[in-house]
Amino acid sequence: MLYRENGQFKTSYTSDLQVFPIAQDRIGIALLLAFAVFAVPLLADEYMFRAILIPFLILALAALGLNILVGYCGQISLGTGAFMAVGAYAAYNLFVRIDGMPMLLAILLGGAFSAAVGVLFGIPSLRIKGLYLAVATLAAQFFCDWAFLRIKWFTNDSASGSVSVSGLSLLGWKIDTPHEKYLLCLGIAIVFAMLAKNLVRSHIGREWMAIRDMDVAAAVIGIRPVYAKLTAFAVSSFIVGVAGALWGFVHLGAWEPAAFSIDRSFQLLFMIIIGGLGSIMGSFFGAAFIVVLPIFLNQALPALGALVGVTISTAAVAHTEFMIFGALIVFFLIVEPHGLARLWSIGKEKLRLWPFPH
Amino acid sequence: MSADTAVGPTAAAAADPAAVPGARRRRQGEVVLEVSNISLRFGGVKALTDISFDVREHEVRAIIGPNGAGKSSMLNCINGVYTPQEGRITFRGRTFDHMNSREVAEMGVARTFQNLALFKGMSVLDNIMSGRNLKMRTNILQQAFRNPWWSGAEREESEHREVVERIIDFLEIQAYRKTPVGRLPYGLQKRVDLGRALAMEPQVLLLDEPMAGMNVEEKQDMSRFILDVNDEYGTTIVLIEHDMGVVMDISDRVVVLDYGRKIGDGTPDEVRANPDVISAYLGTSH
Amino acid sequence: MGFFLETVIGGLMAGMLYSLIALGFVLIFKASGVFNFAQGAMVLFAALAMARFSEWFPELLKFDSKVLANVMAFVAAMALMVAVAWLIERLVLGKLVNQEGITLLMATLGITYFLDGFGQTVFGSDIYKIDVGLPKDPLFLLEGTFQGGVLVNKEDLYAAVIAAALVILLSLFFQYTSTGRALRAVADDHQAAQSIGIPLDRIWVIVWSVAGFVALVAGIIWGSKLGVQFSLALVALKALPVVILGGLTSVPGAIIGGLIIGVGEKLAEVYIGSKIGGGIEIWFGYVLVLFVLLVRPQGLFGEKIIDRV
Amino acid sequence: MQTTFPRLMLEHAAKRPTAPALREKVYGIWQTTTWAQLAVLVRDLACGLAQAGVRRADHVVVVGENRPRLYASMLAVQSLGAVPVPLYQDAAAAEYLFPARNAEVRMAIVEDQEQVDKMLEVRAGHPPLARIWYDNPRGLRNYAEPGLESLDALVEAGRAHGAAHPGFFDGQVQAARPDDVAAMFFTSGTTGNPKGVVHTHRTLLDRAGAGARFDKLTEREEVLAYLPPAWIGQNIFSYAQWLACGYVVNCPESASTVMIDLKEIGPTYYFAPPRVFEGLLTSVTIRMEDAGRIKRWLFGRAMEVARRVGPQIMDGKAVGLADRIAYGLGNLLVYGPLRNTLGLSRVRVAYTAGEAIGPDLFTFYRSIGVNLKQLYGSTETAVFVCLQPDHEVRADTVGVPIEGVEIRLADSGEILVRSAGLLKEYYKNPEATAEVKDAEGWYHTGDAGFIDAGGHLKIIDRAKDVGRLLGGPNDGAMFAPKYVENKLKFFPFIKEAVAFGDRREKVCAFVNIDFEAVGNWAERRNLPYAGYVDLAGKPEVLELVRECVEKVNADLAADAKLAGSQVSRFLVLHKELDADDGELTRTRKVRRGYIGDKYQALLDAMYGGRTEQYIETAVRFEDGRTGKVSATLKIVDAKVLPALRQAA
Repeated sequence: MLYRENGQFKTSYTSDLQVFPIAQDRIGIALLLAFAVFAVPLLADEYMFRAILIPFLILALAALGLNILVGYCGQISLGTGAFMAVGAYAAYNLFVRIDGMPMLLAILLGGAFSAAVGVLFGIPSLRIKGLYLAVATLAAQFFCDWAFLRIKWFTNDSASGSVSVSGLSLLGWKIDTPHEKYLLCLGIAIVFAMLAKNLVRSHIGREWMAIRDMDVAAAVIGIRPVYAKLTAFAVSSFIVGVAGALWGFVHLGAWEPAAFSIDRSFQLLFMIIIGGLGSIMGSFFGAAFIVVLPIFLNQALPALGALVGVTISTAAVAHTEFMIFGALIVFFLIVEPHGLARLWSIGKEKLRLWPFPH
Repeated sequence: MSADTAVGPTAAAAADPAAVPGARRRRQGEVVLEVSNISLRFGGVKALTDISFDVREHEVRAIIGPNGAGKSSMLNCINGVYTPQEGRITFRGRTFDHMNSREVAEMGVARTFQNLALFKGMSVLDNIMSGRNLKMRTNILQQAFRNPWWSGAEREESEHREVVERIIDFLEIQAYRKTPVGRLPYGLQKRVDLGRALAMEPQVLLLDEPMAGMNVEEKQDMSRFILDVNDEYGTTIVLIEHDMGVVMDISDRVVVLDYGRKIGDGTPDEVRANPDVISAYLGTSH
Repeated sequence: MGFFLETVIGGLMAGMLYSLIALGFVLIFKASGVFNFAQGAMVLFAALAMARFSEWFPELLKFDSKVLANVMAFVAAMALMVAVAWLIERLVLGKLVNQEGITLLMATLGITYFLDGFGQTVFGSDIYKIDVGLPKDPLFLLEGTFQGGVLVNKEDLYAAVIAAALVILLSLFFQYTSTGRALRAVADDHQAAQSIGIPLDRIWVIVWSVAGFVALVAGIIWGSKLGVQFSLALVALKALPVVILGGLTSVPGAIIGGLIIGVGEKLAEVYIGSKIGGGIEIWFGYVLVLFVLLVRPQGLFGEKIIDRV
Repeated sequence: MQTTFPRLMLEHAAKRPTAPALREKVYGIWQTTTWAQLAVLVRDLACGLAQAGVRRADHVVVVGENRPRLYASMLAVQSLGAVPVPLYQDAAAAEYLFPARNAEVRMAIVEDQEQVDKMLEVRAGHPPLARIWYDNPRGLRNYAEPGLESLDALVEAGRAHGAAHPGFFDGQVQAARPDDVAAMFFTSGTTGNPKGVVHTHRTLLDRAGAGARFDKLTEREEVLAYLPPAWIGQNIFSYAQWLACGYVVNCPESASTVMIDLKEIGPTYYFAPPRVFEGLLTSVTIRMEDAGRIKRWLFGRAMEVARRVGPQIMDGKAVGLADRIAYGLGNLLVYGPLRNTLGLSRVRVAYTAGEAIGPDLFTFYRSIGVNLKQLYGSTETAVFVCLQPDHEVRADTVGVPIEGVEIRLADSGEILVRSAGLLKEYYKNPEATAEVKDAEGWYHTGDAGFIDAGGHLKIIDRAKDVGRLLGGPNDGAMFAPKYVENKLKFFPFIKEAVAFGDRREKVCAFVNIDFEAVGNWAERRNLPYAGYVDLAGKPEVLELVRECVEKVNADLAADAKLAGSQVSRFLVLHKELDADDGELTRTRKVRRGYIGDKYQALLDAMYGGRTEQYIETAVRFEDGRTGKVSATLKIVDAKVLPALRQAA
């Protein structure tokens, strides 16, 4: 309905290859970003930042990473939490052990370590497929849980086993207020979203999808499964690792291995299922959904209970949350395997064809 | 006359099998691909037994046989999907006792698949683009940081896009460029499959039942495309078909398989005359 | 030496229980190609049901015969598991036929969450006891051979026996009953099975019920051992590597895998773990499996996969 | 206009070298040819042709879709003072033979293999056709025929030749005079051989310029060239006016993508015959039928508003505030998006011509904000005779005579036109030329019509078909069967109509119902029917048709000159008029005379005042079998109104 595409013809491949070939989309995304950068800080309060916006951005980033592996390359992973942990602890150690280590660099290097570990645990994916691989990634999960709990060196021998960082700053810019943290996360999220988008629309991205859709055909046209899968693991775990580091540094500040348990892995998996497998945008949708839903339930359910005169315990809320997530996963897998992102693109198509249905 | 009734090049250029092969045979070169004494087993099951034949440059070489004669297995051996227990494959002088898909692709052998093996999640364009992967040089970083202003990756994309567009034009699927392959009718998906193979600029093109499940016009179009590929790019073509009719029209030499054994080899006429072939084809011949 | 044996035996006991849960996985995978991540949740759910029913029935019906309570609870719990199986087939699997393994796996993840949430909503989320009268007292074997002998927990012994019995039972069921054969047929080829008139949906309900039954037994044993609590669901995670090790499709595989990992992790814990901070049971099985897979991608007893093009 | 096409092209190239002249969607993107590049291409082609032996006044056939290099070829031919002869690309080889011989064609420039094959056939019957060049080499690799070459080769040769003879090209272009022949268009006459209509640079450019000034066209217009270049309409809009104004002509990627390309380009100046607009509208209706209830409701409401106030707003008339708001809303929600999906968002001026266009169809486009207008003209008049000025648009007129046109009505009612744009002659056919162009230079259009009160020309019929009533109340009144039939056919329920009345005292008509439309109508009223014959005989249907007829009568009554042509009696035929039964021409025009004879019985019954008549007719089915259909047809009387205004 909002689209007026007449006259938007492409005279070069570059213009046809744009991420947003349609002018109206470019305007839309620009407005959205402007809103996120300038308007949100004015509107949001501390709680908003801490409880919703920052977790949303970081988890979206992690989901984005996972989506590259699962959604684009079709390699299931139940060990995302582990890779986040690697990122977090690696960054932590670099940050506290090497003095003068810039935070951002530490975080990125954390990602690098995570990428390395990712590749390590990705190696089985060359021999084994699907379900078997899922178990391999679980191995990563449990091993890392254990390692960061039991191997004191990683936690810098802290007695409690929990670690903490402070005094974050970026090129002299001190980052302590939630507002600043939000902007940091936003910036990183946007940059990585762009890089990821570039990858998936370039030939490496096509190789990943080829492996996902039909690996034999992919091999026959000369794609090396080894390379495709391992790069997917590397890129994915890199982003996940960075997200992990941010989660520790920026969101938690002080954390224990439990912060990256298997539940985290599942949570991220759910994000991309609900948000949309194989969609950058979807990762953000999914994250938003799963971050907001519990908060919503925590508000809504007791209120609802109050209406009918039942008091609903927090435990009950937690369990309902479980049930709703479970049900939603199944629902999406059955009804819309491509998640919210697909709904979004369908809606967009409809707007373009408006008033016609198809 | 209005926009919708204009006649594109499609209508006229109906292939004239009678004339063209003659033109081709003149250009036929020496042996490029030689298969000798291939035997393949799955567990106890014998898929292929002691198969030998050769393929000459620029020719259209058909492998025919009833369903289950081991035709597809033969292709799968040639391009490294299966590893035969015995036998050798010689390609341009280099001999292998088993092929590796990547190597085969690098040596310039492309193929299409019997039951479509397209990348369902991608558009027509991306499917064909993926056929260019061997020719793409930029590394991950370059791709991650690609942009319209200063980027090798972007330039590379555009260059290969143009090649791909020529193929799209050649196969007359301009109208479906950005459609997800899944949504295309079967006949068009077959074309995309062919397009993906062509994108590799192959010297040898293996076609696995390119006309299976097509109606008459679709078969005609497909034969035309195959012949055009063979003429325009001089590509050597090895195609599998169980439908004898079409094959005999467009191929120069034919190998006949039955129950994993070779029962005939020669020009279409010779093969037609071959008693074993006739008996093997009784009932199934089209 | 005695200590070593003790460890091994302990391992075998634990292994038997892993096998029991692994069995659930294998059954379902064989019959419906679903890698049932929810097996653990089913164990928890069944155990919860068993535990609470055995409390509720006496209260409701005003009787205090433990045996009766347990029997009734068992029957009720079993019925519940069948219902669950039926619902899963109706609402989930039935709608995901011919989907890829990954999708189905994720679906069972969904089921896991749902069951966990549902179970705790209905039955509560505290720690409950199951007491089916398994003796708790220890038992000393081979006291003659080594001084001090080998300490074995009687409960484990019983459990192991039950598990073993169940395993044998199921193998027989698969071998000799018509349903069992039907199940195998389905496992080998859905279309074919359907074409010879085996009703897939019913088969699946049956399989999931059987899996539910296995889960119930496992739940009772673990429950009476550790008490019924959320952590039970995690026991299933221990069983995953067992399945993979044995090969997704092989019943004996599940058993042998279970024993190998059971023994292996105990030994590792005792002899390696102690040196590197302990608690390595959590991952030992997985890492072991990882290496096995690198050698045999289809696990010890699984069938080889050939790609047809 | 003291200039020629090549000179105009060179002027644009000099003034705006980097401005786009042509765009063609090739390999997925719109590849642009600037005026400078075009000039170079034309120069090379011209030199090549000259070297190949093209001399002044030679005829060179050009056949193919709209392709930049074919346009350039026409320019090249013209630069040499030779004459491009565009032919319809979808015609059969046999149809090329006459033009080729008639114009002594020795060379042809064609698009692709398809056309090459046809030209080779032509050569078999017309050996002088020595040289053939093709634009697209696909599939031609193995062709060994003598004189067959690719355009690339021609360009190469030309470049060399041009280098060898600097100044040759410019010399040739300068040598060309405005009164030299610029192009020849073959019109397929209804009978006999086609006639080659000869136009000079002056005639074409005079009209092109007049048209451009009339609609204030600029070099910023975008045009999509998708109609056959051999048709003068296409030639004027995307060749003559292109060069006159210097705007951009866009060539679609392939026949199958025209709609997509239209949407991408979004032309600002658009021309299409009614058929195309009708097709578009049908697709709109069909696609809307699948829409959800709410959407359909919204669409329906919006279209109501549009029908009510859209045209007025288009015509710049004052409309109530409420309506303005409603329309604005509709424009936001429906018309705007609709124009966008149809590719008409940017249209500033759109024309239709060639045949009468139904009022509903016409007003639909105007009501959704597309400035669709009608024009009157023909190959012989270089199209532009009458155009509808913005704000003065009506469905049943074709506009006012524009700059440089004089119009006179012969006593017969035939329209005579005089302008600087008239054809020079019919090639090698002086008597035909004399028939249509008299001593004072009036061109006899063969159309009957008149200028209405508003000064707009109204076409009513082919002059030869216009008859007179004999006896009865309006003795001697003009009778325009086609006009009446068209008015009837504009009703969706009426598929065909045949009106009689020449040399009779009143007008009677046969009507063919539109089986589908009436069928649906019947179902909505759950009115059961067995088949066509049954449906056609239903009293309800006859009633329905009567309403239509009386609406037409009311319409005709409003017009003094035509009041006499009101239909007083009609019947609904029991079978569909069919070309296979010789009742229609292959182009679906009714053969009134033949039908009159065939259904004599019915005619007699109608004029004999009977109320019904039994008839039995032989029919030929698709599969060639023949059979009989018989029925007793009711003859219905329709109300006839007195003429409103007395004839002036």
